[in-house]
Amino acid sequence: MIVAKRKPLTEIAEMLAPYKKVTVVGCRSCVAICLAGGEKEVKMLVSALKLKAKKEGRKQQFDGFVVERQCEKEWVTEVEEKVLDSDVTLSMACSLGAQTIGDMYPKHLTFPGLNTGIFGVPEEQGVWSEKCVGCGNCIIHTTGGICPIARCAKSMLNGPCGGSANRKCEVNLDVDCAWAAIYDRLKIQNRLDLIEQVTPAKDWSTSHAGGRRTYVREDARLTPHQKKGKEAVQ
Amino acid sequence: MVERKPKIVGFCCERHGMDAVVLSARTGKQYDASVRLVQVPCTGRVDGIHILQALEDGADAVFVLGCLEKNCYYDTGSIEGRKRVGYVKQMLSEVGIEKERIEMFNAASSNAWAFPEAVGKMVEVAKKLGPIGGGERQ
Amino acid sequence: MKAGSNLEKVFESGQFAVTAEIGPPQSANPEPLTHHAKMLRGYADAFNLTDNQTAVVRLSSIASAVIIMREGIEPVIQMTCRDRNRIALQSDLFGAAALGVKNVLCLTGDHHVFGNEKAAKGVFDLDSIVELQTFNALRTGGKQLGGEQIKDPPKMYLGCAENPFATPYEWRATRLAKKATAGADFCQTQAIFDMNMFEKWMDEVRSRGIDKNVHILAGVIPMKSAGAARYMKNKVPGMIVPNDIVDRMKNAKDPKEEGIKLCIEQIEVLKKMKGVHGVHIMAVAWEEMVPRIVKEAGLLPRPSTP
Amino acid sequence: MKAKVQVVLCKCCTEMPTLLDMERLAKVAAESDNVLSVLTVEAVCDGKQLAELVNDVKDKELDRAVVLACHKKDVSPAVLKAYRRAGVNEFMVELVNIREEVVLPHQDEPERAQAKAESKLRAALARARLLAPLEKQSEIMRTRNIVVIGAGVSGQAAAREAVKSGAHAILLEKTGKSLKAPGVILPNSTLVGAEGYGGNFKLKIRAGEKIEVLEAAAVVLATGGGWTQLKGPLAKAVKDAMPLYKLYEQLQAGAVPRGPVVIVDTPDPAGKTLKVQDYAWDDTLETAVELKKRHPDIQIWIVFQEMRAFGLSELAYKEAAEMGIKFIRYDKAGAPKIDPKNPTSIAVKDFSQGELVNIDFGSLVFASIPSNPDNEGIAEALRIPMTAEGGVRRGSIQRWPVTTPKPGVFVCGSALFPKSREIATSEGEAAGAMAGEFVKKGTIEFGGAVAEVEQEKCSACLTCVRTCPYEAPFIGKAGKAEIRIQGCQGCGMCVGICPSKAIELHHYTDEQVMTETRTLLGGDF
Repeated sequence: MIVAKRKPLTEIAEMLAPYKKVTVVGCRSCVAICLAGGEKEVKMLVSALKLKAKKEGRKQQFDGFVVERQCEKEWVTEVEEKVLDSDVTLSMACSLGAQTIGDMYPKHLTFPGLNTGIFGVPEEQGVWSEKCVGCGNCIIHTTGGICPIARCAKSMLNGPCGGSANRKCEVNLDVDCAWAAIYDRLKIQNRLDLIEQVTPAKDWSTSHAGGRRTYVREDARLTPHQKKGKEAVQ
Repeated sequence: MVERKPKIVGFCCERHGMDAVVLSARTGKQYDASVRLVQVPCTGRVDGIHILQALEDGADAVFVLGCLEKNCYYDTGSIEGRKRVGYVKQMLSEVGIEKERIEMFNAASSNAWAFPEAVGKMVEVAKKLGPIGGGERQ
Repeated sequence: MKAGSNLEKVFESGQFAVTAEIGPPQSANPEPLTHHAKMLRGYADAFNLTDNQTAVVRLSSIASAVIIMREGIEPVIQMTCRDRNRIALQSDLFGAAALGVKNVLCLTGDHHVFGNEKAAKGVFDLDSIVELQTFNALRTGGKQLGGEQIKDPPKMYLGCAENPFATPYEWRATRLAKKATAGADFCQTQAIFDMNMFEKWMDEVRSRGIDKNVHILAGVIPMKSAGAARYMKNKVPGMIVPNDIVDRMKNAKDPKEEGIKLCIEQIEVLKKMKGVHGVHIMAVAWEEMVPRIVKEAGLLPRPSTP
Repeated sequence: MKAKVQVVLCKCCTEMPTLLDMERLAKVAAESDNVLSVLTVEAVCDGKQLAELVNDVKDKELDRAVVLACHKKDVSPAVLKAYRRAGVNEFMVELVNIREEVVLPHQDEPERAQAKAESKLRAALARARLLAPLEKQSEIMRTRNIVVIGAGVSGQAAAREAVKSGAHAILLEKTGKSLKAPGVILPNSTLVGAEGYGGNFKLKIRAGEKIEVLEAAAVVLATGGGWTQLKGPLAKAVKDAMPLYKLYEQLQAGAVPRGPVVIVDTPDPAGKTLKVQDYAWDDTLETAVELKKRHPDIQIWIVFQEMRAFGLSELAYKEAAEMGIKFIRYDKAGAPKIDPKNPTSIAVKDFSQGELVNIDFGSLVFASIPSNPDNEGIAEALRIPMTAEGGVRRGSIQRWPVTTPKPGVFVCGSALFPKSREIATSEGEAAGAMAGEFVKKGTIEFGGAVAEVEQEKCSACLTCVRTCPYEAPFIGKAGKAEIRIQGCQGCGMCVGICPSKAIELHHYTDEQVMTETRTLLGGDF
């Protein structure tokens, strides 16, 4: 899932300082699950911002709401009034949610309350680690199920580099060396032959390097005939 | 001019926490009358929102009183309570509010001095810091 | 001859090669380079010019190479994948070759978190092995990575680095084999302090015949102090410094002298080791010691310089 | 429906009026919304007065009450029972502790005490208006089986006590030893899995080669110590070194141990120090005395880092010293060492004399008892926590010392940490008796002030599932969290941590807690 974390409140407060009326919108999907932008966080954020305003003697109004999935227009419509009724909307969803609101109401200001970080896995409660970078061309069937692009600091295809000490990454000694892990995994699977040959250069065109990506499922798209109202005309 | 009395709210678990409160009273301990307790079954029930809301509603200081961590009636409840308090402390310091205004205390039910001591500490903090944002002074 | 470099000639003639390292300055001033070039001329067969080593911004390795070539010594340019994508790597290879550089050492590169531009965005489009493969395809068939056929293939002698002391140890010889397959002509190893472990690695390398395809230059570092030994032991990932070496440095009356002595002893051992075709002396910020080490290790005179 | 509240002001005999103005309190109550009746009584714990209150409720058809008296735990059973008879749900009675929270601790500040009492009254009223009746549910225990794991000293004691309550004791003994205990002993058997909750467990038992499912109302863990697991350099150096109980058995069997005998506290003296209570010193001393009595010519040494001889075993210490048993205390720096090449001699630095002592011995005995390695599998099967030392972690002392955090699972003896036979026996008795009492009820009561998930809000993030110590939350068929009500203890940990605010704790809802807080803060200080 998408893992995000709340921006420092100092940064959020600074962003919102010029505005009188702030609507905070959270999301019940990924960011709720990663404890960053669910109803609880929204409520606590609103409360903390109110306290700050009170402390500094400023008149600012904060209201919090939560939608099911902020990255989908239909859900955002539920809070449309609250959004448009404010001077600025603080999105407590991942950047996808913030951009959805922004795209829907282009004249309205929508600011991010979270830093969207990683495609992560909860290793344990409260710990998420990156395991995918969305390169668009998965190869983990050849690397023992471990992604070297996401889990190696240098995204090496022929690792590990010379900095792998005690099976840890030179960049962060708390992080396992992805290639040591790949080696170990393939060894127990008796498939070391997979990495004995040189893995050639990766085709990055399927990743963000190939430009902004759009995935289309033609059979799922509605034809102009199926669309309603203005959309159909377009 | 009458000295302004501090406003303190304590969320107290109904197990060791409340037992310690009762024992302190029964052993004749006296403490500042500025403290108002809200009983919860376990400090693990305390939500950061409760603490923040109490500050919004005018508390100068808020504390949470629970069982000792190794002897919590609900096994791990007071550990949860401590973590919640820690998170709110972090949030408060990010918005420029003194994190000393909130605190977690633990007590055994046989511990008569723990509660008065906690109150003493919180009263000191509340008197030193006063109401958030100045507020109405009496 | 693949590129006809001096280093290549020394290897091909079966002589024990010596290379050393020159760190380009953290400025646009070429003077330190010319100074070192003059000082070291004749004491090694080729000199490595590091490529923003440990991700610290320095004078570019290709420019440095040209500067020392003016002083009549041969460069080995290092080229990392950290700062260049495949376009820049191939373009820089053309550029270097055009300027007369004949040796290139292909590296993935130290991660930028260690350097002085920590906020950088690392490139890592290729890794060192694919870089080798790419350069090899360019020089042998004139074929670019993207498939384009070019007219005048660059002539270049290709090197790689390998660390026998990084985990998983049992994979390290295989990794060198991969580099050999990818096109490496020579290999510089990480600095060796644990001779037993290096010997073990060499056993594996020899048993697989990798030393027949790649000329191995054993890396050595003269240490200035016990602190340096401890630092390398504890702080540099993938470096193993046995306790007895740390102790020896610690107990020495004159640690600098002891460091030089130790380095020379190591070279003596390496000279006799089967499959080791030379040494690479990394006297970081202590380049002035290289002539003495080379001389006292009995490695003089060097075969005639070009 | 509008709340109809009765307010009761208890004078707690004479204590309240000495500090508080009861009339003013009554006035505050009377002037509050929804209050239809205000009564002042001498003592709410007096049955006659309680009856009056209850009649008042009936007469005026009130649906809830706010009672200002003393500590909830002291008054609640009688008061709640009386109200229940009058048709008022027990969760509709708000008990406010004025005695211990206001009167006793603020003796010198009558005015502030009055203000505090008034705001507590107002807050209780605000809370009372938000109360909702809750029904408890019950489930019949399908069996009266109490499964005791381990048929050793503590297990036998547990079985003995358990059957007194009419329960059936079933003892799982991992060895094939013939042992005696009331109830059934299944030899060569152990616990491998468990489903259900206290009162109705379904246990998976491995008996010999077979796996059987056994229903049980309660479980007693009496796994004992890890007798066969002697780890540490001393045990490694001396092949025939033995734990204390072996020496004890030898003595009982009439065998003569090879002298001299050295008893060391632990086989790993230079390692992590065990806590003082982790040694059965009373057994050690008594066994040493017994040995000396039977075989006065055998020299005995007791080598220890710290010793605590409980109660009367202090006498055994004295006796031992008088009989000529030698004691050597060491500290970690001078920990005893044995050269594996010479495994009949131990070297230890005497802490008090500062000398290095070499003792040649015939038998080496260890006083400590390692944790039973079986605990791990059993704790895993029952999903209960363990200590870092490998014992079973016990529940809060308020639930009694022989409980685990899981209701219906009890623990005793060296399964917790090493014990002497005597203490293990009494703990076994306690655990057996508690399990017996638990089973005797015949029904499990649950519900009431427990958690409930509002599924539309749930993101199925598993946070509650991972946090709950009782494994009450689970993801149900709808793909949303649900609370297994039989498991819920009503602590509210899941409620406080739910990122989607999808769980409420009945009787302590956010609204109830925050309204009470707000009302308290709105009053005078």
